[in-house]
Amino acid sequence: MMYIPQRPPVEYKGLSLKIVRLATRWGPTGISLALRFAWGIFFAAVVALVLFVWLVGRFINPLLPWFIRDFVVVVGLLGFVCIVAIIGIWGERKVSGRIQSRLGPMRTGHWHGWAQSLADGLKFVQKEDLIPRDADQPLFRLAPYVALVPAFCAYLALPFGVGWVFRDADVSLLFVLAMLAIEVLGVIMAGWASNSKWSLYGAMREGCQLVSYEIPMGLSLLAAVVATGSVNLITLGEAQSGGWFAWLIFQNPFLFLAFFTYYVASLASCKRSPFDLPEGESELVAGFHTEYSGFRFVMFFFAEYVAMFAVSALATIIFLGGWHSPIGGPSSPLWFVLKSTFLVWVQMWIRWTLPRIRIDQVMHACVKYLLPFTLLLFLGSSLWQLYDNPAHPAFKGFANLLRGVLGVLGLVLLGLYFFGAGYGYYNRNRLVGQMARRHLPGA
Amino acid sequence: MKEIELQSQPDLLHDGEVPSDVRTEELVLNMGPQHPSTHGVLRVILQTDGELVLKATPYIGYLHRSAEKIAEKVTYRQFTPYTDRLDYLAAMNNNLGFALAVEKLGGIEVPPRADYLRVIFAELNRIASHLMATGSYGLDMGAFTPLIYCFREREWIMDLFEAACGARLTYSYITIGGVREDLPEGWIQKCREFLDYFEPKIAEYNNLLSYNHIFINRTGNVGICPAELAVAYGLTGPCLRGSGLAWDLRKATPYCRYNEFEFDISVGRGQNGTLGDCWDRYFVRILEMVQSVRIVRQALDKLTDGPVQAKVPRIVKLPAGEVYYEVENPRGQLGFHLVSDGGTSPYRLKIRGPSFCNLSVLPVLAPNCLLADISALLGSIDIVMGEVDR
Amino acid sequence: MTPSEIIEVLREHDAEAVVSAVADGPYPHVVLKAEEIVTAAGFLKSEPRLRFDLLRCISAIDWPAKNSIELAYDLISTSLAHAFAIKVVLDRANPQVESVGGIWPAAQWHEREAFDLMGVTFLYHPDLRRILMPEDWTGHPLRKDYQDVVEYKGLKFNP
Amino acid sequence: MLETAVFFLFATVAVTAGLAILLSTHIVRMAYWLIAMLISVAGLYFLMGAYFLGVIQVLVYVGGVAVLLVFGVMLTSRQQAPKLRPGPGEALWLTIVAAVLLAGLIPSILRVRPEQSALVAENSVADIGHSLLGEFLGPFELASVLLLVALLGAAYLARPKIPVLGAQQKKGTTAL
Repeated sequence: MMYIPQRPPVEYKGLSLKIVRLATRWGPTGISLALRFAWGIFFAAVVALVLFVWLVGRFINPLLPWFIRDFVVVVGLLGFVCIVAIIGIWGERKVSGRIQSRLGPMRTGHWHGWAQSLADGLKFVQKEDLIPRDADQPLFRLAPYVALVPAFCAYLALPFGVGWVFRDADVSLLFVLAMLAIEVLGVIMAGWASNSKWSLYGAMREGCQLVSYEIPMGLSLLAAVVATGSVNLITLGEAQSGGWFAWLIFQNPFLFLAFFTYYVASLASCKRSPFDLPEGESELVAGFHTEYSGFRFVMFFFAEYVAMFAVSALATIIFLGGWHSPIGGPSSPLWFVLKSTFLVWVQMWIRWTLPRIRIDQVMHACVKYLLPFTLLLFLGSSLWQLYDNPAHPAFKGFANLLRGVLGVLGLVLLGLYFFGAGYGYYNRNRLVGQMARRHLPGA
Repeated sequence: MKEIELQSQPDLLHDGEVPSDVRTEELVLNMGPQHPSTHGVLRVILQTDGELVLKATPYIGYLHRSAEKIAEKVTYRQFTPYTDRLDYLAAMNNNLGFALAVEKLGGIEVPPRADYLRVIFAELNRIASHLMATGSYGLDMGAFTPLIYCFREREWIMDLFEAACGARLTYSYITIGGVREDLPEGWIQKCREFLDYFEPKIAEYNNLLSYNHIFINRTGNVGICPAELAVAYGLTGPCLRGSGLAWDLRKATPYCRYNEFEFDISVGRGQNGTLGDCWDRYFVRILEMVQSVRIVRQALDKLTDGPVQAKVPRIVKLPAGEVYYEVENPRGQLGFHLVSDGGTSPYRLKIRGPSFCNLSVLPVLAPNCLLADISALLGSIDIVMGEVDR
Repeated sequence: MTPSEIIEVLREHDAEAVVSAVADGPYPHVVLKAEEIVTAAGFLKSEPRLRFDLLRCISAIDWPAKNSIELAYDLISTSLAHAFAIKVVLDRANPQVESVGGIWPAAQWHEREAFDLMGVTFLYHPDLRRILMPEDWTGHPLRKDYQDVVEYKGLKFNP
Repeated sequence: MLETAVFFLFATVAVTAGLAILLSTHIVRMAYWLIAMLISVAGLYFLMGAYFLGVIQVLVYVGGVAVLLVFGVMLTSRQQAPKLRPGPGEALWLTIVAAVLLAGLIPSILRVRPEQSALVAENSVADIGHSLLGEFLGPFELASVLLLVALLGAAYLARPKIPVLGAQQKKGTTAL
């Protein structure tokens, strides 16, 4: 017989005994009920949130004192951020499933497993909260908040449309960047406080990667700032009204390239593949969150998706026309959310396609290629502004021609994407192969 | 070799630039036995300076199940299932090696149909094993999708095996004297269907992974193992061929009528780096899958009617004597040193696991790699701990 | 080369070292004197007619009846594609032999395994430790008279 | 009223964090207290309407400098984390230096009249840009030269200390 050392049983007394009894009696029922009606609850919550925000914005707004108004809007934003993370996590799993000729979650909530992340959340809440004995307790507890809260704070200055912003700060672009920069501290704190070497490596990588990539990221954005002369996100967005060809990305070739350098740098700043070295699950076990479990781990997870949407939203506002419709119709926050979601999807697409880069290659790519390149873009964009004015009529014609070409190029790229996606969708039987298809679960 | 020189002169790594009052320390990192990229319960102690690995010492034995001791207690036929569990990703090949060793010592002749079936199953299992290696190597490099694609195809091979012998991982299909059962009806047609489906998929893996720029940068020029080093450390299989040496037991000392088949030995050419780097070792596996498909096609064509089992008694008794027999497994040469004292069970059975020998080169290749290169290196050596620890 | 030719070459080199030779049957091999193993190994590897560069395996075989432990070195040549084996016979009470790790580095792990499971000591081995069993294990499990351990660090095993 | 409350909140955090830096002996904790102090000072800037300054404080000091600081500090050995306690002689010197600095600061603080704080312009970013590249161009360029020197010095200190890296590594790193 094998000898298995026994743990001393946990003794519950007083209030904790009552709680444990209640939880074991009603917990499973509650969870199954919640899951059964999760569909309704979730959508009721979404509808209530939208109604709430609309009502507040339309009618109650002028009647309330400002701090209550602010409180209400912050709660609404928090709800939005949670929905972004929940749908993002579910979407990631569906996207990865489809890319890998799987189906992804299909059961929870009946319709394509839409309630999967809710169920996961419930599971995580119930999990044991483990803190390593030798961890730096206060910092270990604090780290998830330091990671999540700044990512949320970025939304305070992020406009969803004209008037759809919590605070229309003069320096909102810099504010968003600053908040995204604080997030690193949470990760480094987690890595150090865990007192695990793998976590420490994750934190080290995060530190040098993020600090380096902040610079090309900021420089690419500055190229756009030079073109509009403002660091106010609303001004930046409003400068691009009037359809596809008015978007900042098509204004000059430097901005066109700056969009891509920004996107690459933003991948690195969100720790997304191929820059997911801080997590690097095949090298560092799980990197900085190796020792985290339960709800603390969820907070890191949330922070990642919230930041993903934030950087995509920034790219949308600055380069892709923000809340303006590409076809010249009325602008609306829906356009903004749609474009940002598309960019988030591209992030997922990249993640499930590419292998991971090595740390020295990450640094090389930044210091030797991205950084000088974005510096050149910044310089080019500045020079362009110098000549692109009524004083140089000859240049004006050239610039307009180039704008048209870039716009058409963008259209072609988008068209190619949709063509490829459509081709893949309609030929999915042939492409995957009839035999493999029969093997798909649910087929 | 430069690595060995560096290792023996540690003071070279820290020249006088560090001020004397700054005390630097190397970080000792315990990789495994539970680590995602050690492919099982391997434990490697890494001495690192930042991300740079100075020394790697593997510790094995966490999966030691004393297969060699068990062999002395069971009959020859009873040991076949234990061979399944050596390299559990290539159980057919293990069965084949053990069966051939026993047949060599006992002088047992195998009917031709059984020989061809053995080849078909061994090569299909080689494809399955290489698919697993390819996919998990992608995973080691951080690309998740190739793994799922490889599993998608491997599933078909598992289905074919299940149809033939009822098992999906530990087959015990190739037994002493032939194979256990003849093929079920329609199996050959299914197998041909699979081959037709599978061949174009290899191009898909190449597009997705092999020729991916990031992948090449991660694996090319990493963990270079020259042919002399590989031979000296007893590396065999794709690890040896990845170093550019065209050495394949199926050609060198053909068994199971491998001399009747037309196929090429796949070798690394160093086209994406230096000869013998991780990419070469990886790509040899891709090339070998193509060759295996070729062999299976030929074997299906040659398949004759007839019995699939030689007349071997239920309890095999071998004459006193000994034999050393090696076959070309997906991971290298699997050898059985079988000593018989004339009884019904082996007197001594020493198993030479290819992964065991391949792993022994890790301490030589690891120094001066980055931390991430260790998983690239381990993945390209492609060990199965069941075989390392036996 | 055929096994008998290989044996001829070996005898030519050092007739004293060859104790006995088997040229036919399933396992052609020579038995060498244990003291001569390193020189013989060097000869086997460097001799242009032999070129045994790939050490495939080292197997230790326990013979309590003969009061000896045999070590079998299985070799193959990747350039000439011929295989052969050499053997040494050691005293069972105190099995000692020089390591051939300097000639074939592949031998190092095999020798560690033979040390671990059979208790053969390899002289001048750079790193002779147990490899499969825990460092503090007692006994050598593959010996025929090995007694199963009933308890290890508080873990009790079925008899 | 609320503004005063928030001011005192930030001020308390800043002062507490500053004291904690002084009194803490744990080097990593000290770094995090420093970050807390920097963030609350940024909060004070926000409160005063100096958004640009506040944001830059967070972006550069917290997001850049402090991260690098923590990064460096956290690599020190955990068991033998240096216990940072100044000796009596050091303490004396430090007190004198701090006193001199304080003496220099107090008059300039006293010289600020309340109406000057209203000078924070409507469009502060553009104004700061204009004044940096106009009125204060000389000091601005001087500061950038100083930063360049610092950069070169850092590059000199951080140049590769490993003379013979394995050939494989050298080739590998040139990739991408």
